[in-house]
Amino acid sequence: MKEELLKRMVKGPDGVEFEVEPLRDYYCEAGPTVQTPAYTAIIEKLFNWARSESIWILGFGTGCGAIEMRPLMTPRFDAYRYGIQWRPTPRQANLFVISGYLSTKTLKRVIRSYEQMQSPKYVVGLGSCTINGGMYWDSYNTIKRLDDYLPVDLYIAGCMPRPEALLAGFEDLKKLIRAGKAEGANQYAENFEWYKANQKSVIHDWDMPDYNW
Amino acid sequence: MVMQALYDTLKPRFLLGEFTKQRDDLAFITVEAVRLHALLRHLRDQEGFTHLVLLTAVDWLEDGQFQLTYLLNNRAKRQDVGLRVLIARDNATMESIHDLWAAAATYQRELREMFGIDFPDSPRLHEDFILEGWQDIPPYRRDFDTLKYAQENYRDRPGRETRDPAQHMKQQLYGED
Amino acid sequence: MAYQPDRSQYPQKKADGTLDIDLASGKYLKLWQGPQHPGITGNMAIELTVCGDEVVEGKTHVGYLHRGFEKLMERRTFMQCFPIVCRICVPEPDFNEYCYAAAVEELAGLEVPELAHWIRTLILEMGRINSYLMYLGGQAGAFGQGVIGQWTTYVRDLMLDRFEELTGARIYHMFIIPGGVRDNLPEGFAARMETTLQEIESTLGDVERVMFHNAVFKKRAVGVGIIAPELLDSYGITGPNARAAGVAKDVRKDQPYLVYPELDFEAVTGKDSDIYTRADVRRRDLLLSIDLIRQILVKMPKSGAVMTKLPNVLHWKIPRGETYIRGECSRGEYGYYLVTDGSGYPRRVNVRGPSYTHSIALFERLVVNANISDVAALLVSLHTYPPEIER
Amino acid sequence: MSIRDVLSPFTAWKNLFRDPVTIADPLNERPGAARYRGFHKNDMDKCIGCGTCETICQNGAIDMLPVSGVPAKLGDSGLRPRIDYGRCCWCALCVDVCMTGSLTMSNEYKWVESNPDLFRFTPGVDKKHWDNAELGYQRHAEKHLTPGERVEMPELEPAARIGSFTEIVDGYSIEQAKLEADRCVSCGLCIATCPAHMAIPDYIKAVRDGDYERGVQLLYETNPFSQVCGRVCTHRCEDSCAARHEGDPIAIRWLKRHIIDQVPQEKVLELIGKPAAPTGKKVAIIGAGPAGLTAAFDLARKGHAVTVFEAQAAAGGMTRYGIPEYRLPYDALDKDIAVITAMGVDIQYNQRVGTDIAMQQLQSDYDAVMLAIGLHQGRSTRIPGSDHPQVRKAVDLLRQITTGEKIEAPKSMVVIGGGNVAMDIARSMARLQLQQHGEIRVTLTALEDKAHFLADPVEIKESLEEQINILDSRGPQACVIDDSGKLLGLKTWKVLSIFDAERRFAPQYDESDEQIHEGEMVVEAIGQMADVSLLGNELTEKLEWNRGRIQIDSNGRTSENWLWSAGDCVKGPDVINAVADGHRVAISIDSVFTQQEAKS
Amino acid sequence: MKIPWALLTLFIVINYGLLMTALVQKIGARVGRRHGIPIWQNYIDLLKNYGLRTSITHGVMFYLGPVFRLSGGVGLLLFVPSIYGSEMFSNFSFAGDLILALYFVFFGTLGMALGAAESGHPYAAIGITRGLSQMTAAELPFALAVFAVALQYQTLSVTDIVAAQQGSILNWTLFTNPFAVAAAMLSFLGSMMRPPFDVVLAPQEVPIGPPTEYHSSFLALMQTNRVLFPVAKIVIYMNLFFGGAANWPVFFLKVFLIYMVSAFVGVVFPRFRVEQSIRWFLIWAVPLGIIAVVRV
Repeated sequence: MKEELLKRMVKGPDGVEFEVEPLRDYYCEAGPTVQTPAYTAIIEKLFNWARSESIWILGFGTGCGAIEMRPLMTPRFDAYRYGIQWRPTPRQANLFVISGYLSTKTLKRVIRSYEQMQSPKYVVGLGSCTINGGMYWDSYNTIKRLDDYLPVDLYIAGCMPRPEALLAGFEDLKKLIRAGKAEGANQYAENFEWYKANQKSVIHDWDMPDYNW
Repeated sequence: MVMQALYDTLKPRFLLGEFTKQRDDLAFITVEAVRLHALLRHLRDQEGFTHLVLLTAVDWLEDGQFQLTYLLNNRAKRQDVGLRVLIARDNATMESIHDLWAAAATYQRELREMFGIDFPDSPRLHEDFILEGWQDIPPYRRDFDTLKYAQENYRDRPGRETRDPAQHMKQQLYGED
Repeated sequence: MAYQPDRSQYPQKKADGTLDIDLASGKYLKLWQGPQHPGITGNMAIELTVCGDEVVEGKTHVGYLHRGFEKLMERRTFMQCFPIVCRICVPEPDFNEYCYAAAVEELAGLEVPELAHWIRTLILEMGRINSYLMYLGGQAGAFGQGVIGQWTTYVRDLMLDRFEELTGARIYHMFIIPGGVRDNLPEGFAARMETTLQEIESTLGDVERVMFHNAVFKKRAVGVGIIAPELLDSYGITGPNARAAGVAKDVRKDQPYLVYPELDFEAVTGKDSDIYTRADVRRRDLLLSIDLIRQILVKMPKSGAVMTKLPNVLHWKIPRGETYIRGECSRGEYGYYLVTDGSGYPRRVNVRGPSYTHSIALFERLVVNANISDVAALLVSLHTYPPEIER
Repeated sequence: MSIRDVLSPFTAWKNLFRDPVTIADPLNERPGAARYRGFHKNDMDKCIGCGTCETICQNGAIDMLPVSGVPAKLGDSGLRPRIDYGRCCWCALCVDVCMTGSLTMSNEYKWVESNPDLFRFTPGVDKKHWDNAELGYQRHAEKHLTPGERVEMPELEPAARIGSFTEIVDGYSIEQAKLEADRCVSCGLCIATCPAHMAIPDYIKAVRDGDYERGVQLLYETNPFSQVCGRVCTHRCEDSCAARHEGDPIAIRWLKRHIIDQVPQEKVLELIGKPAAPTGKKVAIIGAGPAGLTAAFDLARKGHAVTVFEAQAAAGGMTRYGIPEYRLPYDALDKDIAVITAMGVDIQYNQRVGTDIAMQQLQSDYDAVMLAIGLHQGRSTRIPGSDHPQVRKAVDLLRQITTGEKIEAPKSMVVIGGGNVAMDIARSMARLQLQQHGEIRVTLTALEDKAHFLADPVEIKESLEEQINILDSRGPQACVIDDSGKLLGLKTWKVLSIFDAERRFAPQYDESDEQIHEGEMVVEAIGQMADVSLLGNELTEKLEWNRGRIQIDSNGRTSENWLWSAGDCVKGPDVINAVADGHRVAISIDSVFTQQEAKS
Repeated sequence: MKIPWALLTLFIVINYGLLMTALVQKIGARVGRRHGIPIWQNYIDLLKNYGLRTSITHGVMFYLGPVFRLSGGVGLLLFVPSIYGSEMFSNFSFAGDLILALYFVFFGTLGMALGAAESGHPYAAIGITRGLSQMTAAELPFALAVFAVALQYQTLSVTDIVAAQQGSILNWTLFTNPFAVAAAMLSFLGSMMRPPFDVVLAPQEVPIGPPTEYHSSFLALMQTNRVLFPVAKIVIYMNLFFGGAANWPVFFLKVFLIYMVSAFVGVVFPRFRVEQSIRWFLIWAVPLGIIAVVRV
């Protein structure tokens, strides 16, 4: 574990010493809970429609596929007209596009970013690498199955998928959201122990709290 | 030809080993580890090989040796020379050259992490570079089996099976296995 | 009246040369930019220690994209390595294909047909244009001028259409195969390419007017992030980063490969070595690439074999040897060091990506005393593609 | 900073008055380019399931799996590639390497699923909407990844070879063999096709590696007749070779010969090793042909005492007495036999069972008896005049040539038959004609048309080169004999069809197209049969028969539990089949012995 | 009786703001050669953010930040008359409303500062320090301009200032006191969070500054404010410098045009560093403001 995460005494600018325990002090200690639809069916439907028509993607290019996000957000394909925008902070994003392979080092950051997103949140896996390891199936540093570590709503085939395929994927995602079937966040909360065990089995220096929200 | 001449002049002074001409503008020379630093300095300051193109290692597991390759470029004369240094694989250690080329420190960090070669005094040598929390033997060593590691650590999606055409045919056509 | 920051709070150097930074003192703030950070070029991170608005120490963290290519290639046959190499650098994958193919051909003793050389050069120049277009958008974007990125990404997409019809893929072309290239140009390619080039030129005109002749851009970019010429050798600096410092370092001229000896051009240089000059050198280099493509399409043979006869690639063995192949990619010197041992698999492949030195050693040096606002732009101006660092 | 730098950026606003460049309907408006490497297609009719795509795929994305409705058959493993789009990288190496060109790519690229397990599919079997896409990546017209042309086998020119019985084929040099072996894709389709299931890809790999000793070991695992099979095998393996589809099949037979050519005889013996300790069991084998000697070799290595009874003065059976020397030199054959006898096999020459020694005696003296008598009696056409003394059987003539009897070659002759034996006798007689008369006048008439000749295409090609006059679709009707009793030739009619609707032999002729082929001699080469008189009446009665041949089970055992039979006499003529039979019988006999041991 | 009318004003302005900002985004997108978001996209985004199921809090101030910000916007709007001469839409304007308005302009930012600081994110902290310093520098010329206008018309009532500009277009402050308007417009550029003065949000540097940690309904509140506050601010500009609006159509048009000024500059320029922008205001805008005051 990194030194700055250990429990220790520090001296403030004013000269007063105090104890900090970063993992307890800075982070939440409550586990995730299942968030059932809070409203009557018709309102939930309206919200689902709004969620489907306003998809904010987290601007985190985890792998190769990120390069096709740029054409997507620019004149040629202009995803904005479909209600798709990007957000630089996970707090405001609803959709996490895992753009291909994940090294264990990135996986750690991806988990943190994912957990900081607000429910309902969605994950789309791009390309072979997220499905079954892709061309890095024998690499010591990349995971093979994304759904072992995060709940995934959709996969788009390709290496890497073109912007058109991404748009097709987003259209499908919208249908899922509207049908109320994109409940990955709840799935994550329900099987939290299982996901954590999987994550910890591949991230060898687990120096972060279990709850990152 | 020019490379050969350079080799011939430097050979007695630095006790150079084998000379391999790969192209007109590229040759490899084997050097003893202890003479490398002086030779590099000479090549950089006197012979115009000012650009360190790369520094990397090759694992000759069978011989119990690491080959370190220092590739230098002389832009004015349009020549490259690769210096091969063979060092023992066990407790591999090599003199650092970050004092000659600042960028070499990065290469040396990578070699320490990926091959387990130590470069004493090289800056930030022991910080994690590419890997994070790596517990196995350094991955670029030949005796590290990446496929085995991947199979042990990352689950495959089940449902895959395959048949060998020859075996399958024998079975189908002759009922043999 | 240049702004003089108050340096009294600065950390002292310790005996081993590192800075004595006591975070608990509250004088310094540790800032992570990345890997989830829009200002970072791709998936990497920089760890900044700042004092006020000024960076006192910066460290580049890489490895988020590490897939272990060099290891994976050791367990793939020579032909099986061909599809995987291009993944080492996403925005300009063709240099991997070329360097790898040329290294294999040299060690296996294969002669590549003339036409294949021309098509390879064409593809490399097309890739360079794409890479520079992405860079221009990124550089303007790092300063908050999003509209440039919109335009350049659009024309880059037009070039991707040309790539698609020529190679059969948009991003990972997998076209420069050991032994030659996969196919000849499609029918009518030159005409469509000319239309695309004209569109790119017209967009570049707009870019020049809006980005380069822009008071605010100049204010931000001129005199910032200067690379002193004496650093070039020590830090292994190549490509536009070196050329902007006035040194005409260009592999295409210095050690010409493919058909560059038959093309008529001069290396593009600048002299101020700041962010603005680097951007300008790249813009002019882009125009040069357009010119080179026009020359290639005129001078190249129109028909002929595109590939040499290969042995059975399923069990292709190459005798023991080692070689290094380099090319001038949009970021600088790209090279492959290939060692074979007589078996059917490479013994060792080492990829020299220019970002390796630019974005770690050099960046860590340049970022000291930079303003936080300039960090992203500085990193972009070195033209960093992280996957080629960690591979 | 100039005023220009302040104003110039505003020129960007001109775009407000230009149309956006956005694609209106990117989901439907954008088909992939003509060369686009999209999702896979597979032509089920072309695919042979060789698995080369699986071999080259660096992602391990391809599995070879059986598909309902596609049975395994010769030259088609019945497997089809299933692609995992959780692995694929669309590099199209599988398309480039595909041996038949069946695997291609469409220009379709959109596929979205919630369930990741659905991304595995068998192109061509699992119906997809892009199965009929016209555009998409195809292999370049010149196949690049595997060489398609066979290395030419150096051989004697027709002019040089016709005058003697010297072997025609020289054999590959090491360089040539390596190049030829390099072409093999190691798919193994040939293994099941070979009756003896020889480890063909493995020994070809041994050639590639230059490891001939391992090659010899591999050969002897399944076949003690490497010299013979390396020359005259019917090489059905080459018919199922995957390389055949886009070029020449691998010269498997020549590579086998090349291996055995490279290793000296003593080394071969050393590599095979010594037989096991004696078991005390005795086996009698009737007939020293490939089947008998293969079984003898196997049994002897297991330590059983084997005695072979051979009616002729030399071993080899049909390989010696049926195949001309220019195709299989006797010393090559002798080398194979020497290896077998070195295992302790005792061959009793000139011992005709039934005449010199009785069957009953073998039954009582030995623990097991194997009958491998081959097919040494020629069949007759039974056309009018076929009882004339100058109407001869091919097998008899060939045997006479081998034993060195003096044969008066006729000035002109006609051969009836279109198989390999017909070619052999025609070419042998042609050589004799040239030696005795200085010119060749041999006519060969076959029932089949050229496209359906039973003989090996190489044989036909070489026969033509050697000036044999080959006539197809001719049905023999009568041997023309003049009043003085002298044979003038053969009368034939044009054949319209050979088989009837039920595939029964019922030739139809065009009687108007009649020809008389001149010949002082007519040789019938239309098939052989076994001489089973040695069995004696009692045994013949007891045995079960099947269409004129002794009934055997899959292990080669007859209805009598002490008697096994194998080779041409039960399976029809084919060296490699005989070898395979020999192995099977040897295994069967050995396992019976083991059971007996276990009981006692 | 004012409250229902004030709520109606609020309703109209919020809807107008949602549509107008979307329209300006679309215009900006056209410069980038694309179509951009659908015109109703802001409504959907707002609805979605209110409809998110979870939210994380970092403390009381984190809650109050957006509330302060929105109340700053609402207050600014409601203490300045929207439609000149209309009893219904004159809101809560009173004699000294100009001073109150100036206070409200700053109020939201201060609230935001407290909330963002509570979120504990270093980027939020950096963003807000930048925001406050730049804001201060940008408000200075505006304050000078307002001072000049107040001096010119000898009143602190916005309604009176509008009244003084009626009659002819040449009566607008724009023509009667161009230096004040120039100084104010430069300040306006600085307060609109658009390039070259958007270093506060700068996604490439401090993604995205103060609102980094805000999400769900907090963010929705801030979004509401982001459509409301600029309009409210522009209403002041319109009233002070551009003759106010006598009816809703004129109101819509003038607000749109003034808003477009910031977009017109913002789309084509990169951003200044914070100390560059402060210096820029001091060098270019403040002297204009001083001239304006001096001239009066």
